[in-house]
Amino acid sequence: MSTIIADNPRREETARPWWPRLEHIPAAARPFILPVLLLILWELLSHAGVANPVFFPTLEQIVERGIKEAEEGNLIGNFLASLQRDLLGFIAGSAIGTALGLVIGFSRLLRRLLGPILLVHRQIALFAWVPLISMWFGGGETGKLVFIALAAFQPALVNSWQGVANIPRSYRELSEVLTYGWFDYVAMIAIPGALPSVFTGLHSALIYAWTATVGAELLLNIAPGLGGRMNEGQQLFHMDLLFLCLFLLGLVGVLFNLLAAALERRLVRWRIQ
Amino acid sequence: ETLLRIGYPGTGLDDRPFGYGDYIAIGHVKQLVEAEFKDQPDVKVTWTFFRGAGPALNESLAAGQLDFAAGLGDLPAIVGRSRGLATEFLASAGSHDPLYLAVPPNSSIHSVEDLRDHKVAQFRGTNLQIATDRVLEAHGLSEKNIRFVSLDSNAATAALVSGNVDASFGGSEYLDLAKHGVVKIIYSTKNDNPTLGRNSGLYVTADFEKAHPDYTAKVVEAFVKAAHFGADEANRQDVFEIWAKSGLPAESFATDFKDERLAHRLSPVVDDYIVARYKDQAERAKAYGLIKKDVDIDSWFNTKYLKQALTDQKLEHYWPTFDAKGQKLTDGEVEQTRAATN
Amino acid sequence: MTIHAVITGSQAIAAETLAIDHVSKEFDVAGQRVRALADINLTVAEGEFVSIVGASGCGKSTLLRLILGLDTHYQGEIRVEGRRVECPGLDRSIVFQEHRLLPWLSVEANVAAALRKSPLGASQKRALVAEHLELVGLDQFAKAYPAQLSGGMAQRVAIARALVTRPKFLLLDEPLGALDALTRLRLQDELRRIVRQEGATAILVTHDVDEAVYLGDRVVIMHPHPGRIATILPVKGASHDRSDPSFIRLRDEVLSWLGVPRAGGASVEIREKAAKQTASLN
Amino acid sequence: MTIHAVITGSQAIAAETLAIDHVSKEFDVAGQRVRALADINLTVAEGEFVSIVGASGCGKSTLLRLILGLDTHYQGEIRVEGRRVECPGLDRSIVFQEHRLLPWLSVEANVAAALRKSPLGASQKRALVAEHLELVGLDQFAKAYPAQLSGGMAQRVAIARALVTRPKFLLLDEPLGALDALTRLRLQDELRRIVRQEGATAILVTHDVDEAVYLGDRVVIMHPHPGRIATILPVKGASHDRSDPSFIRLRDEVLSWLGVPRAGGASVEIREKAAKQTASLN
Amino acid sequence: MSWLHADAPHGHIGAPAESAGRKGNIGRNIGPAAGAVGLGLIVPLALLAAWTLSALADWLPEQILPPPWVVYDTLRDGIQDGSLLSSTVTSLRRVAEGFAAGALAGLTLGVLIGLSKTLRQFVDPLFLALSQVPTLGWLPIMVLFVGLDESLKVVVIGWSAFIPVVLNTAQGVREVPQAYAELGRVLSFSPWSKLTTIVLPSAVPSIFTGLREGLANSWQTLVAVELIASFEGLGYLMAYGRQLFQLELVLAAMIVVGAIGLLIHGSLTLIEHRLQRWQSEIKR
Ligand SMILES: Nc1ncnc2c1ncn2[C@@H]1O[C@H](COP(=O)(O)OP(=O)(O)OP(=O)(O)O)[C@@H](O)[C@H]1O
Ligand SMILES: Nc1ncnc2c1ncn2[C@@H]1O[C@H](COP(=O)(O)OP(=O)(O)OP(=O)(O)O)[C@@H](O)[C@H]1O
Ligand SMILES: [Mg+2]
Ligand SMILES: [Mg+2]
Ligand SMILES: O=S(=O)([O-])[O-]
Repeated sequence: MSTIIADNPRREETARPWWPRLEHIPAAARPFILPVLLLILWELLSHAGVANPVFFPTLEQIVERGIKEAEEGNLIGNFLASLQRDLLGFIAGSAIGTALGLVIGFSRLLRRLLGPILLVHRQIALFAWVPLISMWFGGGETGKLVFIALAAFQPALVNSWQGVANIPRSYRELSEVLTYGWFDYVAMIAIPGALPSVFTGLHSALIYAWTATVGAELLLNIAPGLGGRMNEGQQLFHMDLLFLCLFLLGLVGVLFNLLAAALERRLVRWRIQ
Repeated sequence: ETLLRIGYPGTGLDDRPFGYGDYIAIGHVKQLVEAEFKDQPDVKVTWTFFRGAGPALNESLAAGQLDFAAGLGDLPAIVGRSRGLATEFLASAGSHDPLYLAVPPNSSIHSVEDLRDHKVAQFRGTNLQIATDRVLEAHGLSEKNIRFVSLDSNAATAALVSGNVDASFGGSEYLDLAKHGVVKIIYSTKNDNPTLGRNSGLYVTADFEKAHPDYTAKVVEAFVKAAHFGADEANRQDVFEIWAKSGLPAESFATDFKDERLAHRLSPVVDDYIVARYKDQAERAKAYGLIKKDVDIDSWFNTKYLKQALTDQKLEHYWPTFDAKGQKLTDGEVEQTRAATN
Repeated sequence: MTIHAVITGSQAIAAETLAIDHVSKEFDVAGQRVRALADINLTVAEGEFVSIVGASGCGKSTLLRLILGLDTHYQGEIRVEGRRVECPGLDRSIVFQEHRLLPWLSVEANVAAALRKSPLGASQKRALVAEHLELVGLDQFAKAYPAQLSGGMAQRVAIARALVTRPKFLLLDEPLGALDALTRLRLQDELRRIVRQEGATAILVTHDVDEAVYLGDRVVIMHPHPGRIATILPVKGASHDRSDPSFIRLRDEVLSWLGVPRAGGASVEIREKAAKQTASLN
Repeated sequence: MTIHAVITGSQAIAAETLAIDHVSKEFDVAGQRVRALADINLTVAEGEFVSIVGASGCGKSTLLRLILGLDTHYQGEIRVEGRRVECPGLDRSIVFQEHRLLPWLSVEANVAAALRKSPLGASQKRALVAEHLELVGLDQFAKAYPAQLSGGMAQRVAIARALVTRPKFLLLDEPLGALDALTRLRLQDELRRIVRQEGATAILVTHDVDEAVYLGDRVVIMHPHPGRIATILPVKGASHDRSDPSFIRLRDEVLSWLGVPRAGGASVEIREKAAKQTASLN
Repeated sequence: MSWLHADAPHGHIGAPAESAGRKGNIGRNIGPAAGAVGLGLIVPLALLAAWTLSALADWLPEQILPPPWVVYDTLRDGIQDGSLLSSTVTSLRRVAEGFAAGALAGLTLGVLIGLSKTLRQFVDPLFLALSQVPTLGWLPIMVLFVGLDESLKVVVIGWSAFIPVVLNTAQGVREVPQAYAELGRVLSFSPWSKLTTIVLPSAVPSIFTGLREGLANSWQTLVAVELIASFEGLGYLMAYGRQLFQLELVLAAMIVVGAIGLLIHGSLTLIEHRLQRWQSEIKR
């Protein structure tokens, strides 16, 4: 299903627009058109000096800076430090979140006890925890990890909880008919049934943790990491560095997405028709 | 193994882990504390530099992640104490530290009075805050007349340069920029009332002091050595070079200290001036609503280690002392030293 | 192949294996007690195939749930071989209308899931699963996932799962209701063959009168509000040929018990029903 | 009420209103061209009711889509009153198997949606909608949402929607397939009544042979791979009584054209089909 | 108070685009159950009791956890002297502006790329790549580009709302069931009729997921931006409390943030219920 509105071929022929027909550009080229146009525009602007050169480094400058940073190994080191911090926080937060979510999903009592407070907890914007966390755990590594873990915790919790809660009731009946015990139900039905949702949660948690990593590095005390470098870029007006950092941040986001998708496809094979 | 964790409120340019402007930074670069423990391999000294300055350092103190706060400004220290952070004031780490008011070169702001209704960067919660408030007060203004944006020193510099704020109070960071014409300094406390400057101190946590009085003594010894080195006019250029590790050029320190002896600021001595300054700050902090409880200053000061170190190093009369109003009480031996001619 | 043909009356004491004895069941619906079943009496003989037809909501599924032991809050008694039913057991299996295969298990694993609680050894279980997949003609699909099957195939897997434990009782709750008419015709034949082959006692709930007559030894007709047995019609050994006049006659009899006239003109009745529903809606 | 009874042969030129002329249709499936329809020829007379039966995948729905004009890529020609079909038009309506009511519109609004393009005034439209809701016996449910209706009621709304434009052609793609057997029996009668009352020409696709015979003037039997017309059986004025022997005979004939034996023993065939499916699966 | 029940969570918390879809309302119909709220009060009350007890017994130093009554006093004072209120208003205004801008732009782009496969092929890759950069990552560069003022907040908040709105709207529009699209053709609908009668209503759940996520993001981003650079607003209040070691101020601001979050959550749920009456009225 591509276009619902403009699906009448004859209509398109009658109204011939003055702009180049997008349909004539081959599909394979389409994804690259906008980025390439953007880069060309960038080059033109930065070279023509229309934009303030302080704010608009040329692409060559960015590449040069990238090469220099790569040679020094500096940016890579910061990048890896961020990544490590991110993953540690993610693992801790999502593990606790998923476990708690599953347990709450199973237990009606726990659900009722903890549900409201978790709901309220979720309404407190993540970054509002920064002052409290830095006060309780310090602005160092511990504080950052706690913050990242907190970011990963919520989506992992909510989705695994929902995963269990949304297992069709009819499956519970089935398990009764098959004379399953509690353990059988969990192993055969609850866990695999909740898995897709758990994955959704982990995927969000991954994204949230990455955001929180950047936030932690910007808002809590300096430490090796991309956040510090971005600060540096901002304060010294090193736009080339800033753009490099943005690129790395985006790259990780894309990689996480691909990874999560691939993993999900492998582990939840049965969903594919 | 004992960890001896020292925190420093500030960073150099682009967040590099170096301080400037005080003898603590000298002790750090010359590794004087580490030297003190070189026979004790089980004692490890760590340094943490806080971009968020005093307030961030306080957080680490509260979380039990630091033993020494070296160079912590007066206001954050007082705030911490008012909230029950158990610290002891060991020595003064800096006083008479001037404030500069920087504006963009083409700014229409020519005096403190002109700041009214402008957007000004201020690093809230640091010793800049009350110092700034006092400057404003002296010029008939108050915090309410000004739109303050809380930014750390590095961010404030960037914001000023990029025109995001109209003015900024700060320290020697602005001198180099002024030299290059990027900003213009329109006011300094240097020739104003001598009580207007900023102060900072060397603190130890009460827990650490109780558990390790011997180590505490050694740390004080080390920093007194640093102060001794830093106060000596013969080392003037060396001191500036050491501070230049922070990324600020040595010349800007020369400008900062123009017509001023190093010992004027780089003194560990706790004299009437210091005691009076802290008492005054505590009162003002309360008056401005920055703290809610009274802070008892006298019981906070624990100068026995300092006295011991001064005695040990025969420096009891090395630094000059000042009275509560900032007038010199006694001359110090240090005033005999002369800058090396080169 | 006519072990069941001997029992035709509604009360065959000799080989009686399931007895539903004055069973009534009430539900709390929005604070009100609603009678879902009223004084149900039915005995089923070993190997017998009983069809149950009745309008929607007349309590057919509820009755099956009670027989399964999924719900034990009712008046009266349900006995299997003389012993009161207390909880689900592997002697009673069910095929639901919507196959209820676990989508994350392969066909094979779905069938094997029913054997999880069985004391058999792994290899025996494997053999049983394979045997039953063959029985329903799906041995080639052992590794497939439910999502890859057509509706009819999935329903056959569900039947294999219900039979793999070699239950005494096979309860079928509209097992073919979701399938298209042609597939349904085919599966009816399969169902009959399989049930015979396994020698199980079967109770089939259906909406399709042809199906009830075609498969059942007896047809139980239920009426709603409250759910009760209106009558029980014996199919007799007679004709299981859909075109045979005796079959047609029986079917028409069942239909008329259900209030369906022989041809045309149902609209008045529907009008009435619609009007009633309006009342309950607003 | 027998305007349609005059036409019984497969080619009645006089009142011919729909002509399907050597129509073939191919699909690209995974790079391969698959024939869905091969040389279909069929003419339908005004007011006629044609049933189409055939196994799943034999192209019944595809044929209806072509008649509707939803798809114009095919060989051959489809003419409505002599003019080639180019696009959907309000002269042809369809009732889908799954009612396809828009869940966010009330019953009334769903029916009215079909009148969007009609040149009538608002009050006329309202009258038409009310009239057709009454026709299907749902005037009391005008304000209800589809989710509040039973399957049978929803399907009746869909029929009302299809009829409200007073189309010449009513295409019915398994309109009752999703309903339970009893509801289906009732709706068949209604459908017949309504179509007669509106005087539309109807083409009914169904899996249910009884239904095809019961409702149709002619029954078109299709075979798959590729989809083609195997034969066309005239129902004649004969019997629309399901229990009448002539009805049964015709039904059995249709069934045997579809490869369903009179009783039992379909399993061999199913086995074959399953094996074929495996091959296409792996 | 039906939106307060916690028997089933919403799935919208940052659910990645692929899975967001119709998820938002799955669990909502799991009944609120009368006793749920009562039971749910046990834990918060217990926490409050522990907090009070700890303050009374001096278990935790005051700088780690100020006593509840101090927080209460701070809240009360803040309300009385208007400082808390004006901060709240400032923050709400920023969120409203940023979110409105981001959501409007997001809806437009989302509908466009949802409708046109061609457009989608052009825009999607660039958009997806850009959306992978955490919002806060843009902050340093945005500070340089647009300064520290209100426009910074609107831009960053807007951007953070924009992303999920685009993703979910496009998905909702794209995934209009084929069956309904076909119906539109059969009924010879005009493009406008198709859009208003079929496409948009069918995309409503998805759009709502996007709006919900966008609003949550806006709120998150607001706090972050205010923490980093501002001189008013709730985030600023927190930063101020942090700088001056006044945890009670931080906690008071957090309470307000949470309460507003809850309010937003509740009103969105209500609106969604209303807009989808046809779904919630399933009572048979
Ligand atoms: N758990 C329950 N709580 C309340 N009422 C129930 C429950 N289960 C069934 N009922 C009611 O009991 C009556 C019988 O329901 P049941 O599902 O057994 O009918 P049925 O004959 O199987 O209908 P159908 O043919 O539609 O499946 C209905 O009125 C139904 O609403
Ligand atoms: N859009 C399509 N693309 C590719 N193949 C299609 C498409 N639509 C239908 N087909 C194929 O064409 C053949 C006929 O399909 P169609 O839906 O018309 O069958 P049918 O007779 O309606 O079946 P059923 O009874 O299951 O509805 C099938 O093999 C189907 O896979
Ligand atoms: Mg039932
Ligand atoms: Mg079809
Ligand atoms: O310690 S200070 O924050 O005042 O530098």
